[in-house]
Amino acid sequence: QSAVVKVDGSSTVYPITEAVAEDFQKAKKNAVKVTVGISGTGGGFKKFCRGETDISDASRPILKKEMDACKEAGIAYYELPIAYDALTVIVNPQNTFASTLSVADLKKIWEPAAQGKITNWNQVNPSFPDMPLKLYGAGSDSGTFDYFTEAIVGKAKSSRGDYTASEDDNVLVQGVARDKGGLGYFGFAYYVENQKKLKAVAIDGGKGGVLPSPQAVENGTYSPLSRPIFIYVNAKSLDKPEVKEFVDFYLKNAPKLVKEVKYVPLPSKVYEANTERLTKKKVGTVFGGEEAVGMKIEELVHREAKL
Amino acid sequence: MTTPTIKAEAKDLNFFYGGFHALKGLNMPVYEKKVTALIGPSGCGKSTFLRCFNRMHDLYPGNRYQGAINFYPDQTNLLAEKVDPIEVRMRISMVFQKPNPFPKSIYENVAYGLRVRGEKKRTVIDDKVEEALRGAALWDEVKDRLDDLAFNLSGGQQQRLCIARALATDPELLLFDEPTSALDPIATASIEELVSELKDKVTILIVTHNMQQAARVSDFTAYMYLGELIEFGVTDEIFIKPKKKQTEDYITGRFG
Amino acid sequence: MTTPTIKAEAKDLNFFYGGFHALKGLNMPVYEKKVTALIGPSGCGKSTFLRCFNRMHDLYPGNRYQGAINFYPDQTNLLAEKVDPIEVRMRISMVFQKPNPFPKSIYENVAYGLRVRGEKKRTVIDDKVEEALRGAALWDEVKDRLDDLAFNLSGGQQQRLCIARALATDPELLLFDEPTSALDPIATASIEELVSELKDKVTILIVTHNMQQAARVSDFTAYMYLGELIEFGVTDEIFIKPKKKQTEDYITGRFG
Amino acid sequence: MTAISANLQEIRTIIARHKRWDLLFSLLGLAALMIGVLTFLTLFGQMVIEGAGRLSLDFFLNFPSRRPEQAGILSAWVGSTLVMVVTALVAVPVGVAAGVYLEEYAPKNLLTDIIEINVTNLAGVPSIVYGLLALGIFVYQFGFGQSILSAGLTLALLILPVVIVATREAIRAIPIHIREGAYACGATQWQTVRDHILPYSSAGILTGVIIGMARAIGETAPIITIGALTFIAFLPPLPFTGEPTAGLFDWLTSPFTVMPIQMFNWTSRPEEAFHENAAAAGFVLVLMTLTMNGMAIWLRYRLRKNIKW
Amino acid sequence: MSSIILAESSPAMPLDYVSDRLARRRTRHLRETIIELLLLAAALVSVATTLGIVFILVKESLVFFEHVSLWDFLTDTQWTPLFDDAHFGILPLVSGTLVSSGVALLVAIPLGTIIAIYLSEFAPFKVREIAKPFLELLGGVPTIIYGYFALLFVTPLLQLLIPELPGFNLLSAGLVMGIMIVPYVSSVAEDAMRAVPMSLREGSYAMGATRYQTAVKVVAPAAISGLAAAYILGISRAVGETMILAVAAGMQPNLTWNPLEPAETITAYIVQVALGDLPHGSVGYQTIFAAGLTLMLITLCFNVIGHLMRKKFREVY
Ligand SMILES: Nc1ncnc2c1ncn2[C@@H]1O[C@H](COP(=O)(O)OP(=O)(O)OP(=O)(O)O)[C@@H](O)[C@H]1O
Ligand SMILES: Nc1ncnc2c1ncn2[C@@H]1O[C@H](COP(=O)(O)OP(=O)(O)OP(=O)(O)O)[C@@H](O)[C@H]1O
Ligand SMILES: [Mg+2]
Ligand SMILES: [Mg+2]
Ligand SMILES: O=P([O-])([O-])[O-]
Repeated sequence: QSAVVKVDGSSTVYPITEAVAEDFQKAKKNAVKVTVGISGTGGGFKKFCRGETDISDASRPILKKEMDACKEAGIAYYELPIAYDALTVIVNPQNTFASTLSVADLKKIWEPAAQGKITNWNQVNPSFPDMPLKLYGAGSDSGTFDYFTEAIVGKAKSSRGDYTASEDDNVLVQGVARDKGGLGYFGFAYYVENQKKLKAVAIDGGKGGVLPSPQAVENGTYSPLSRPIFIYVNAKSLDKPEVKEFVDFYLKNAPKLVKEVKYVPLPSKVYEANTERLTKKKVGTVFGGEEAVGMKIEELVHREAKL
Repeated sequence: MTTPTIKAEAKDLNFFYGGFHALKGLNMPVYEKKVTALIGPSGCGKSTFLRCFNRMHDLYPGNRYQGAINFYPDQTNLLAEKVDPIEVRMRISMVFQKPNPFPKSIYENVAYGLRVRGEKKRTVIDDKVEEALRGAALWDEVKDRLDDLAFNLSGGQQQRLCIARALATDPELLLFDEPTSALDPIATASIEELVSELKDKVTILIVTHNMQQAARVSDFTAYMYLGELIEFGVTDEIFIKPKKKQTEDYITGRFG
Repeated sequence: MTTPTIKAEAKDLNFFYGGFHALKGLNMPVYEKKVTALIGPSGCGKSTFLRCFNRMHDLYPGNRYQGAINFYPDQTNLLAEKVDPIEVRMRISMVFQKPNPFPKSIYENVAYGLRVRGEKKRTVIDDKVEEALRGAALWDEVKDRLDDLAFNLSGGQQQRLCIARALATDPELLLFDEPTSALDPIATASIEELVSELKDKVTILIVTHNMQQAARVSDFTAYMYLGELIEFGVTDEIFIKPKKKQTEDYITGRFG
Repeated sequence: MTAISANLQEIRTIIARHKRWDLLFSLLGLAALMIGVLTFLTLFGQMVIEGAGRLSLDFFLNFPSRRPEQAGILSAWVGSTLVMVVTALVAVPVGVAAGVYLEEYAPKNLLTDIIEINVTNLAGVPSIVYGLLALGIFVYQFGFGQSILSAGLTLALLILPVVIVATREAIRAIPIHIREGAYACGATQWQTVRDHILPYSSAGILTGVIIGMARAIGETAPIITIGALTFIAFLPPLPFTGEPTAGLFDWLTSPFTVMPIQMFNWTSRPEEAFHENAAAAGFVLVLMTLTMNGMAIWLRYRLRKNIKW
Repeated sequence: MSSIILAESSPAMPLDYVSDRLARRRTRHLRETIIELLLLAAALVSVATTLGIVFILVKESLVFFEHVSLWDFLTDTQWTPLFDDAHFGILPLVSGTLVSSGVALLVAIPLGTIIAIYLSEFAPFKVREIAKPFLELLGGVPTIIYGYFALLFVTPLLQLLIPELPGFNLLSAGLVMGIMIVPYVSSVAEDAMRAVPMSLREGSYAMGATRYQTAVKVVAPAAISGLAAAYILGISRAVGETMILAVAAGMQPNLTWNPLEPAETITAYIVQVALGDLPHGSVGYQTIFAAGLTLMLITLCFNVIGHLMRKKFREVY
């Protein structure tokens, strides 16, 4: 059997890994095979910590339970952030009043206390018209959900429940595009592709409204809704030449390919730091099994990892 | 024997199952308030002939009638294209070889024909059902269990139920296709008795492969062979001195 | 009439369909190389009795035999628990009321019994098939189309095919259950002729509801009524001067 | 005479009234049929219109790609085909055997009742639950891994109830006198089953198998659960080829993807162009189903031609 | 019997060929037994599958019920197991499942029955032979396609009629699911009605009944056990359907009996979590097993009822 690099995990990260895998296979003239699966960040880690995959795509940092599972199986890993996903809050194009929403506004809409109470736009802000508020968001099992709640409500997994949840962001796109009073959030790429049907909301994180854009994400002004996404590499697998080559290829080509699939590349310093991690064999996660919101990614990569 | 009135009459009747010529130029009367028996060896066309009378053949594709069966007193040709088979069947009832009660209660089985005719009044139906069940000599056995499923009756009772069902709509002609061949001898005897009683009220045409039965119950007998009518006459004469050698051979068992 | 040998003999035979007592203490011989006819009104147990001989009832749950059918010369009790029904059926063939050829070629139908016995040699099978088809008077009609489907034969031919299928395995006893009741008169005549010819070679037990047929083809006749054997004797005597009034009534059609 | 004609008049009005119901119901029946047919045509039409632009030979011969115009379904249709082969090879013998057992052998007892309830009950278990089961059993317990074999087995279990039920119905349609004929020839139970029951019920069994397979080929969730891939740019090894040489059955343990997963992935991508790919893939998938159905109808016709009771 | 002198029965004398056949009896018996066991084993595969499913569901559910009391599970009216403020009331999912299945069956049972009656009693031969396989195609379309069909085609259509209908709702998902199930119902029901003996039909026509009367008053009641089987199959299929609801019904655990609202079904929840980001082994992940077990028990109820009903009707014949 020829060499195979096995990747599985998050659907959010999938397009990037797919692009890398495609180009890598071409570059290697098919001497190395790469497979990429989508079983979600959680499903991906399950396989990863059983040693079934070489690399796990993750849209959130590894969690405590998963760290324990990996530890038990004796699996050490490198945590490599590879791009930003800018969570975008969008409304129907006919909505002319809500061009900017503050984090406080969003919290008022999404916090658990809002359930069944905040059902009209004029409850969010008295200057808004009387129009039913319909909400669309990520499924409560997803990394996007965890991150959004943490960033907006202040506590992970803390959200009202009466909104339309879907794993498939296109479903959310359809919902908001058809619903005059709709509001939703999802990955930046879906907004970019559906700009005609949707309108992005500028987020006021305290320093005035900022619309999502690659620049705003890179320079850190689109806060707190830009989140890093990762790949985790099995340390043992990295000893295999084909995996090593693939990861190197990944880090080298990430900036170009990430942009191509409509995500936002990280500052080049971060990719360098990643490479350094690999050479210095710094395994483990820097997040300690928790979601990290609003932290500067550059700081994070220099933190000492723990296992 | 005084000459009875004609209730129905086959005129140059031919019948085809697709390409198969099953009845060949039949001419035969059916007399009012008499029992006419059709006998003949298996496959000679007795059932085919009988089923022409209520247009049962219309249910299957490819069947073709030729000639006429005139029905009196109104002289309708039962087989005419423009005559609605449903109308024919409302005037002419049939009892089949194997008892075929519907999966309903005893009461509903008998009432079926009335309901089909749009009768809604419970009292009318009640009366008719009782009358028909009495006519079929079944009333005493079932009067306390009219809501029971018909399947819970014995074979002979089921067949009498089917007769009651046929009687309930006051048919002008009653067709029987070997009504006892699926029954045991005791049930057979009771059905035969019933047929003899019924002829005061209704005209009967009965197919049987059992010559003894024909001799016992019928006034007239028709002997058929290979789709043709060989001989028709008063039953006693047919059985005692048939005109045709062929008939005699069959009746005495020398046939073949 | 010289005394024939006994081929099989029912001894105090009782049979139960679950709780229904269908055969009641039957005692009756079947003579070798003779035709024995079973007659009686519908439902009297003729088929039930016949099907005891090849243990057909074993196929359905709840059926129970009592007593014995001894089979000679080896005096096996066909009904004994320890006797394998398949072994019984290998020695005793049966022809059913409705022709039931398999949806296979004519050749394969006749060869089936041999194949079941594990015969593999094509030449042996070829010979046996021809012999059986000749025995069933069908060879000339089908010899050029042995690979045709059996369904393409006429009803009478199909029934002769079933006879050939039964003959192909050289049975010691051949059972017929109303073999002509689904056939037209011409086919019936040819089957009757065949039965008469076969009795030189094989013992035959035949059920018929047609007394004329019994009179024509059988050497011995048994009259059954409601599960009991009323009378058994040489056919001519049974038909000319039966000992029992009941038998006479049935035969002369005065029954009921 | 007058009484009779008056009576006739009455009968005729009644008939006319009742016949209106006949007409009404015919129309209703046709309308109901049309709802089904039109739904199908709309679905199919939408896919054709949206996906037609992507249907080319390349679409069938390309592996997935991040560029919609270059992305194809090669690994998907090969995977689907191979998985279906495994499914059929497992579900047909096991399902038919189970159907034969229940119809021909099973005594009327509690065990039989349990098996019967069980079979119908399985028909209603959501497919994702089969996926969870298969993940535990085939992938890990038996160590088949995330392979074509595991997927085929999973789908086989999924369609087993359909095959069993169809087999039983087909067997029940065989007249009792054929069975009696066989036994009367001295055949054993197994000989009767092998020589008669199975050949004569094959048409009905086939229908069930095809209905089941049509369902299996469109399943996504259980296959994802057991770990089918989404990006895979190589095919399972052909027997006796490649470096090092593959064995006869190596393809069974190969990683794979299937049509509905490919389709599912494309529908959930942000780019509109991928949605066209999804429509085209859906079109091909329905076409594959259609081909199977077509084959079944043809085979059924051939098989039935020889059999009329 | 005087004229017949009963022949002396000859002494027992086993013949050669008889003993030859006897010799083969043992191997034959062995072979038959082995085959029967093999067939039984095949039948038991389905039992094993069920046991496997039940085992997995129960095992994981037990862990789940260590964290959540059965009482809460059955009576709490909120299902937010993955939220910070977790509630584990299965009722919203059950209501979603029942309502969507109800809508589907309101479509599938009448349509399926009408089509079955039409095909078996009214339609000309040709129509029947073409229509049946065509309908069966409906059952072979991947359900994800139906999901988008409901979301992008049926819902906007319905919104023309009911303007206040939300973009995700049980109604349109249920309707489309109903259409998907039609072939399951109509095929089985039609087979059952065609199996009704012709003699019953003849009996009805002979009474002067029209086609409609015969079909509705005689044939359908006679085929009732087959019809029940068809309906049970339809119900099972509806309760177990996943993708249509995951796409079009809104994924919103909402304790409602109103089909115009969005809601989540058990299956939709399971597929969402099974393919999502949750760490395996967490309580959140284990909810899917508890939900799955609930679903299995619901279908089991239907099937046992159906089985008993069929048995009862069968006895009648
Ligand atoms: N549906 C059919 N298609 C073609 N031929 C048929 C059909 N029904 C009957 N026949 C043929 O028509 C002839 C007459 O059949 P019919 O049933 O009328 O006979 P019968 O006298 O009633 O016999 P039996 O005593 O067996 O009932 C037979 O040769 C039979 O094979
Ligand atoms: N499977 C069965 N279960 C219960 N009773 C049965 C069964 N088969 C037949 N019987 C009954 O057993 C009795 C004898 O039936 P059998 O079929 O032997 O009659 P027969 O003399 O062959 O009649 P026919 O001339 O109608 O064929 C009948 O009363 C019948 O109702
Ligand atoms: Mg007849
Ligand atoms: Mg009989
Ligand atoms: O698949 P996820 O991106 O939601 O982990």
